[in-house]
Amino acid sequence: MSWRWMRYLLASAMLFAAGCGNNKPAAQQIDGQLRIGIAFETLQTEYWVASLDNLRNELNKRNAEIVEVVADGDANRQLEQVQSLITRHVDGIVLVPKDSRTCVPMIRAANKANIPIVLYNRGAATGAGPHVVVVADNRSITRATVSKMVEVARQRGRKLKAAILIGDLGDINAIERREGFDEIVAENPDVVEVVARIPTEWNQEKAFAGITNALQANPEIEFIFCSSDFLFPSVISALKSANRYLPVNDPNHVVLGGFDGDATAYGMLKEGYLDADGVQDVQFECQQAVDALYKMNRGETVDAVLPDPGFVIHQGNLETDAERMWGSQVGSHK
Amino acid sequence: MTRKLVAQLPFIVLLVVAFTFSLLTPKFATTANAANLLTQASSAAVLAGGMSFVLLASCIDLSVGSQMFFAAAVAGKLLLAYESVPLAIVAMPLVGVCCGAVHGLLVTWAGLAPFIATMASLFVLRGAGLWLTETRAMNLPAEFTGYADATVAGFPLPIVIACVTLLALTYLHRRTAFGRQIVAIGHDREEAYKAGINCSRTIWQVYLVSGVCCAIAGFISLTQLGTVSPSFGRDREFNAIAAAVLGGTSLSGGTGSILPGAAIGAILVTMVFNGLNLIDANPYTYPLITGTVILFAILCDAVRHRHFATR
Amino acid sequence: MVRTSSPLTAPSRHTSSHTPGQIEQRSEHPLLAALRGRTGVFCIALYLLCIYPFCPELASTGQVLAVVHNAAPLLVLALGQTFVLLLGGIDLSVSGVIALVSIISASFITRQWAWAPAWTAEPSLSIAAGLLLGAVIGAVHGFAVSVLSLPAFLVTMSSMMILGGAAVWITHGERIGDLPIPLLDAAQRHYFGLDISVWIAISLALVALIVLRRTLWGQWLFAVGQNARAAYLAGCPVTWVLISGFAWCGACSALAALLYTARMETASPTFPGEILLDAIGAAVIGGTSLSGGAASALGVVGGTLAISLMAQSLTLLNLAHWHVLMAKGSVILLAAFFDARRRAASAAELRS
Amino acid sequence: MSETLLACRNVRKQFGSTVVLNDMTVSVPSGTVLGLVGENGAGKSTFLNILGGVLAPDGGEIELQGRRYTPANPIAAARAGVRVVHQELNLFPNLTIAENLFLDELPARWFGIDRARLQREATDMLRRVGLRRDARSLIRDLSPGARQLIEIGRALRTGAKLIVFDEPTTSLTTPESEHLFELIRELRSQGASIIYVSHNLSDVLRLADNVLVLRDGVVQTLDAATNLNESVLIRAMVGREMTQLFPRRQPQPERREASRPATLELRGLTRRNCIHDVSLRVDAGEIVGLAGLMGSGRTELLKMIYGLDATDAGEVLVDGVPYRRRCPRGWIKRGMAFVTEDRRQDGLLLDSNARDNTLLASWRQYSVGGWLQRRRASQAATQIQDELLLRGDRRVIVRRLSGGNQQKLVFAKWGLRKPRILLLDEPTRGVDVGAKMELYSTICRLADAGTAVLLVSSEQEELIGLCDRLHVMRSGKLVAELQRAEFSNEQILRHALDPEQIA
Repeated sequence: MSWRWMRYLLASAMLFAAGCGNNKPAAQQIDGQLRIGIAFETLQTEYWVASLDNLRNELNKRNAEIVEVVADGDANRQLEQVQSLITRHVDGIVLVPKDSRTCVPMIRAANKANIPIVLYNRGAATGAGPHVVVVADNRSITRATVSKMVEVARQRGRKLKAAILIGDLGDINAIERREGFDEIVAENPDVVEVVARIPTEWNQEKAFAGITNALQANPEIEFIFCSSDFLFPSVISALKSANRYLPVNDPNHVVLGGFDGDATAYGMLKEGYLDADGVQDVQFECQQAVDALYKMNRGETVDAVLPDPGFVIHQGNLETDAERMWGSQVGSHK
Repeated sequence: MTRKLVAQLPFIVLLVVAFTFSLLTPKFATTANAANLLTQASSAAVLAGGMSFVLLASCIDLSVGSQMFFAAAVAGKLLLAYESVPLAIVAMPLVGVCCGAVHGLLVTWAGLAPFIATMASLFVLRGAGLWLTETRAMNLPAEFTGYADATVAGFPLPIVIACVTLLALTYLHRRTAFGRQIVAIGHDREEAYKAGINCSRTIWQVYLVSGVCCAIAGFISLTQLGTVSPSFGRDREFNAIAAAVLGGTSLSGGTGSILPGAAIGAILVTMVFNGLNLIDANPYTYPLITGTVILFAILCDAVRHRHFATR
Repeated sequence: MVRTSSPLTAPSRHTSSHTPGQIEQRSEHPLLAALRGRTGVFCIALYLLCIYPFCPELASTGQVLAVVHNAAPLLVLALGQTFVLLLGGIDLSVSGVIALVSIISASFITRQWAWAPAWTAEPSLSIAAGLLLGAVIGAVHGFAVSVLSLPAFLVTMSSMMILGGAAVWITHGERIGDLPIPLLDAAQRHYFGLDISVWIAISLALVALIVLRRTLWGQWLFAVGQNARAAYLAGCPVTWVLISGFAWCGACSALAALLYTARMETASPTFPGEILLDAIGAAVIGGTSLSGGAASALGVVGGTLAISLMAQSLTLLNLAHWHVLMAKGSVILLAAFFDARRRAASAAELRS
Repeated sequence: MSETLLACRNVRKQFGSTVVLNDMTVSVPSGTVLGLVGENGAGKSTFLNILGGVLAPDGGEIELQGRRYTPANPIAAARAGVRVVHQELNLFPNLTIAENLFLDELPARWFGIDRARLQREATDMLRRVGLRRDARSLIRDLSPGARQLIEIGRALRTGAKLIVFDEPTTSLTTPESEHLFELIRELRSQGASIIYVSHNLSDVLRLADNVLVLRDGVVQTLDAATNLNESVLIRAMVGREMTQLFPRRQPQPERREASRPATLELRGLTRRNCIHDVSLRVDAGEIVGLAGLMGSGRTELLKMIYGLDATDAGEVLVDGVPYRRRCPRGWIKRGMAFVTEDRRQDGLLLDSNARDNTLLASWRQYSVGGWLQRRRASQAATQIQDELLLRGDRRVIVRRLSGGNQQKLVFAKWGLRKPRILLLDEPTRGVDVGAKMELYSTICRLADAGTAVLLVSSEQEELIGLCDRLHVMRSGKLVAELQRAEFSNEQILRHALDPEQIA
């Protein structure tokens, strides 16, 4: 019996001794250079990849030391990762939370360690304590995009059947985009009638099965809004197998609309298949986030919400606004 | 007489489910929906066929979903790096064979329980796939995704691939010594050893077959989806087991069939979702229904097994 | 799966017919065998030594506290899984039970449902209801395994799907977040520098230690786990023992659900399946045999710390989530390999 | 023509400390039939397993056609031409007859099976064996007799030099048996050698050229069949002086009046085609023996009493009170104990130490409200273990103890509960002589203390030495009851074998 107890004591004693003896973070700190932690929920879509790249550029400009962690959709792991960032004494955190509620304890922990925290692209629920949010106004961008789509639909002169691919209902942005879509559709009952609402939970396979069956159930769908461009590949292959993926000027072209403004959308726009796409100005948002962090670090006050108006790109303003669209720079995938 | 009835049970259940759905919604019983259903069911059928093979030898392979994902990740990387579609198409079965070989070694040489080995490799292969794709969705070029809509002699390519694979599996099962020895091993591994069968080598080959089936199913799904997303192939193993068991393959090995059985099982599982979708059932009930279908499959296998104890 | 599918029939054919590996605290072993019994925790201590130079930050008190903090709910899960592994079965339904229990308890507490009975408003009763629900689900698993003699991993696999599906269906995928603040503060209070969840986990480990060593139930768990037929012939209530073992695992999953919910201040209807990997890995590294009959509560505590330490150190090395996934999977394969080798060795003695 | 095919020189085999085959020397010329007879446990099945490659001998060597013959496993033995037809069949029900016959060497065509050739070969094999069934029908639809013939067919495949038949006629009808004898004579004329093991002495005498009688692992007699007859065989099989002394039993006073209810009474126990209307009674302090051959239903009877197998009719009474819902926990409460035949599988926790095995059946007595009184339990365990003279290290796991000590632990487990009724199934199988004596004294001590003992054993002198009364069982029926005065080996064996055999 004694041998086993002795070994446990040995192991734990060694662990604690090392722990107490060494409290100072090992990496020395070049004065003025900040260590910034970036906590992303997922890199599943091109939008997130582009955001991460832009954040890195902004931080490299200020030669900050970057610590990146990705939670791959697990809120509990993200909480553990944020706590480990805090214990590594970072000077600021850019957080892309899985959803508006699970980030509340993270924000509270950051505030307790008085580390400035900026939420990127997704806001937090009420009562989370002081933090800054850089977020695109999903509702207004969606309203602008869908009204552009309605304009195109109105030229058909008949009522079109519409379908919407909804994102993960736990994600504030997905809900705001759905509400934006519903508001515009409600305002133009004569032009558009929603016949299919397809929940995708940001999962490609569910999107593909949903849209294929929806086209199967009512083949006369001619108006599809995608809550995120990353779902477009599934929509394209579904339309192709029903051979209804037709250019804009074709009489029975299916009116398509998206959100994010990634490279796929840019490609579709250029080839003339996509009618309108709500774009989140990634460079602008990243710059805002990093500036906010540095200001807070210097003790200046920053207002709580930094909105990104974003803009709608469509066949009309394609040539003029193309460069402002981040999807055009990045290319489909390196 | 009851033995015949039970043998035909999968087919009867299929007809009953088809009938109820066609009552519920006229859109169901159309030829277009039938074609759409079969195309969707093709990748599930190939997986169910591979799973039946493994179940016949009274083993299990929980990592089929992750094998699909890993193979798809490798193909995606090759496609984007070398832009050559044939290379990617050839690479997938190779990856399947390698995964199958490793699983076979774990179960035979290392002596691990099949479900522990394949459950652990479920996560390892998912991790490996994520490593390859760095959890980023990879959009595949048009020539690759074109295969989804290609047709061979009028039939959609996925259905043709599925039929060819299932025919080959049935031939292996019924017409070759390898197939007959698997049935013997599935019945009783000790007795098969005494009868002079090299059990380890045969079971190792079974996992190779399962690996290849995963690669083929991965190819079919990949062409349909057009992109390698991090959640590709997730939870496909549950549907495969349900399809195989609903098709009449027993969980304790030795009995079961690939062509009529697994195919019917796969179509049945896919039909349930296709039908639900058409009647606009609340989409959040799908995982609940999958679980119930699997439980129903396990229960009817237990009843069938105990009622017709083959010994 | 339980070696004897049902006490009445001979041990079920397709599981290995040899009885399992050693019990290290059940019998005094010569030094070497005791060492072999503890391979798991021993090689993790080795791992600790060689990882230290690469990430010295690991040794700061903050990180150590983080490791212990993260390990708490996992320890509760591992202790539940240990009892089921001890019986020769396995419980894959962990992520389903966590999702459903957290959703239902949270819905009761935040009065989501009008029809909920009045007493559910009282948080402590809702928490008790959640634990009871977990125990009942576990008991159903035990019933299916013992009386219906279904394979344990298939029963729990399909119940994972059903329970997870039910959770998603109940809330339509949405999370329940507005938990009462006083309750959350209570759940996150620190005693002597450690979170309340850590104390809960430690006390559960003590309970498990006492049950396995000092109680009649513990003896029966070991007997049924080693040789259910001999236990049945000797008068052990095998069916009741199996049902209670699975019920304990269900209740532990429910307790872990409540801890996670309190920690994240949100009840989420989906829970990643990888938690199963950690729970089984912790139990197996802690010396629990995969074929039943061998387990030690202290070992599981060591195993859980090992898994949490590994995950933390890999994150500190800026390795991505997929490396952690592959590392955990390989650790389980390694531990299962050791277990299979030990069983093969003792089986060889059986045949000689 | 008759050069020796198989030559065994002082083959020896022992399990732990018990010698099962001791210095066995025999040579089988090719083209002859060797009859092999002996009691249960005389070492017959061990010898067959050594020939069949399942076990390896501990001493001596075997030569097949002049070359050393050491098969590593059954496959190697079959390839060397030694084919063993086991009693329990080794067939796969959901495969066809043809596939079962040639499972390990299915004829190949490109990479499929050459169905035509397989069908041809299977059909002529079925004709040889005398089974008129289509080679494509599945095994599961066949009768036990037909399955036995197919098992024999598997052994007759090409290249069979030595064929060993182990009790082949148990499930065959008389015409099928006759056809088998024809087949064996035909094989003998083709130069193959046969070893024929059976309890049916008249068949052995009709078939065999010479007969070997095995007792306690030693070759008792080896002689041509012509100058042997059944009574000589029986005497050779059993005739040995009472070497083992049995503890003195106080003479049982004739106090067993029919009026007082027996401690254990069976009334008309029946189970379809297994046990037919068995009735017997066992009084306190009495040891009743159950003799009979392997497969006569003795173990099944004990299982039915203990509630492990279902019963179709009849009841079991304790002190005159019937106990319907028979399950082990219920019986243990009523003071019954059951020492099973296979202690490793049913009786012991092989990975626990001696103390846990001893206390396995009585933890409830040593716990208060679920809390174990470990000290009191350990003392009781150590005390009973000393009582039973348990040797060896008590801390090490039971797997590493000798057969004798393991059986003592099983007795200690039940002894701790002070049972009123004790069912024993082959209590001293695989136990060394020393431990046997100690177990016998334990059984007698328990009986003298008032326990009703029902003893099933295949060792005749054990039954004769220990029992007050003896029932002989044959194919599920009690065929004879012998009092202590009438006990004799021949008498028991005569009743155990088929009456018509013994003229």
